[in-house]
Amino acid sequence: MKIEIIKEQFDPWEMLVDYKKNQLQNDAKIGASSIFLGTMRDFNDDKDIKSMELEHYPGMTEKYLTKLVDDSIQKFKIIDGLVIHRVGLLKPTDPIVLVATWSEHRDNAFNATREIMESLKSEAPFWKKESTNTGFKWVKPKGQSEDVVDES
Amino acid sequence: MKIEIIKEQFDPWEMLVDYKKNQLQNDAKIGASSIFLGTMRDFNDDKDIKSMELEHYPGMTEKYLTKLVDDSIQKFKIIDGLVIHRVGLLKPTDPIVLVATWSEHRDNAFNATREIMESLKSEAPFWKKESTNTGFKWVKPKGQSEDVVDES
Amino acid sequence: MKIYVKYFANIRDLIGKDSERIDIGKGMTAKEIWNLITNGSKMPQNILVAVNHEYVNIEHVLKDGDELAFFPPVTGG
Amino acid sequence: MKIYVKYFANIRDLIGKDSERIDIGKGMTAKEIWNLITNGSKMPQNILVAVNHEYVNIEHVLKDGDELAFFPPVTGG
Repeated sequence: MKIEIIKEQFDPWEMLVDYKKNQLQNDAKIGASSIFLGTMRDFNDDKDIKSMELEHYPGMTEKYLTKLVDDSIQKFKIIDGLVIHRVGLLKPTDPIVLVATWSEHRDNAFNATREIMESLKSEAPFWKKESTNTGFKWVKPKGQSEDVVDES
Repeated sequence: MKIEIIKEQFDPWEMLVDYKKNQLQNDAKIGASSIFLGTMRDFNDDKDIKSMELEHYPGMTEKYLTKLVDDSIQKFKIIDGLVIHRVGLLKPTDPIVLVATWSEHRDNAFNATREIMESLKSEAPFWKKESTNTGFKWVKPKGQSEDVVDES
Repeated sequence: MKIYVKYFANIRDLIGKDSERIDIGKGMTAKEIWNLITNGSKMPQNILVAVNHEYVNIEHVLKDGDELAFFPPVTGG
Repeated sequence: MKIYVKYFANIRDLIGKDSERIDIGKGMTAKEIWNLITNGSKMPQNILVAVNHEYVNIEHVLKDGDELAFFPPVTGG
């Protein structure tokens, strides 16, 4: 298993090849690899995005992702899993997140990669701030209304 | 879009990088890439597999896969899709099939790659013949009973 | 009327050749052609039939010059 | 009793700093600490709270030496 929060631009395929070659055991037991790559788009909600700042909560983010992949290995009976997530200043087309899982049969890897991505999107402590022509703006999750509303 | 039936061992990551670099348009519109890689295991139904012969129906296989990816582009509103499938003599750990789809949002690419794999497994004309210690044997689909039963 | 017939995987092993050109009567179905080729031997369960690279059912009627194929359930991927 | 408090993203902008060490009374909840820090200003909707790197709800009671964090809904991936 590998979890990495990375400050510099990364090459997802190089990292996959490197991990598979140097760390992944039981190669000939693997029948299925399911990989998801999230990359930065140059638009969002019809605005042009120039760049993006990605922040995380050092310590908590790594802990959350480690538990997430650990739980997936148990739940989906996958052989191994990997998550690489970028932080810092990003430009369009930059890789943001790489998730890979390996299993004997395809159903397990497909389901594990999907659930890791869904959990990561909804719970892993990362925050995006986009830079557009009109300035900086914190990204809101999909379907979320404006903040600063009293809930007390 | 790219469909390729390939007779020699292939490097899936090299082919992905090459396709993305040279043929994939609208890079900065892509937010999600969903990739599946099927590789040859050294066991199946508790038997040790030495090697495997993969046969296809030249002409029909390519036509089937082209329509499958074309239909997925429409149905899932993905930006592009690619399928590479190996034929010939394979050894354990060899890549068998690479499926990649690209889309703006993750749901589309996840669903498209999954459906392409499921359709490919159930309908694309490929056949596997395994070589074990006890000789050659045509692989049966999962849950399939013995053949040569009268259905007339 | 002539058609071209192809066999794959264990169906090829069963028939003993990978393809042949045969003469058929007008209006013959894929199933009738199977019986003609095999002298009426049992059709393997779940056999798949394609004409001109498209799946068809065993009652499909062949036309002159068609390419007919018989093969077992697929196992790629 | 002392705890360490961290703020992220737009919550950091709102508070005007990224972290601080504060004195709290025994038995105080995360929500009471928010009120203490902000002089009773409204808690942003959907605010998330973590103690020692685990999610907790706003009624969670803090202990001496805890690391408390306030942040908005996450947007990674």
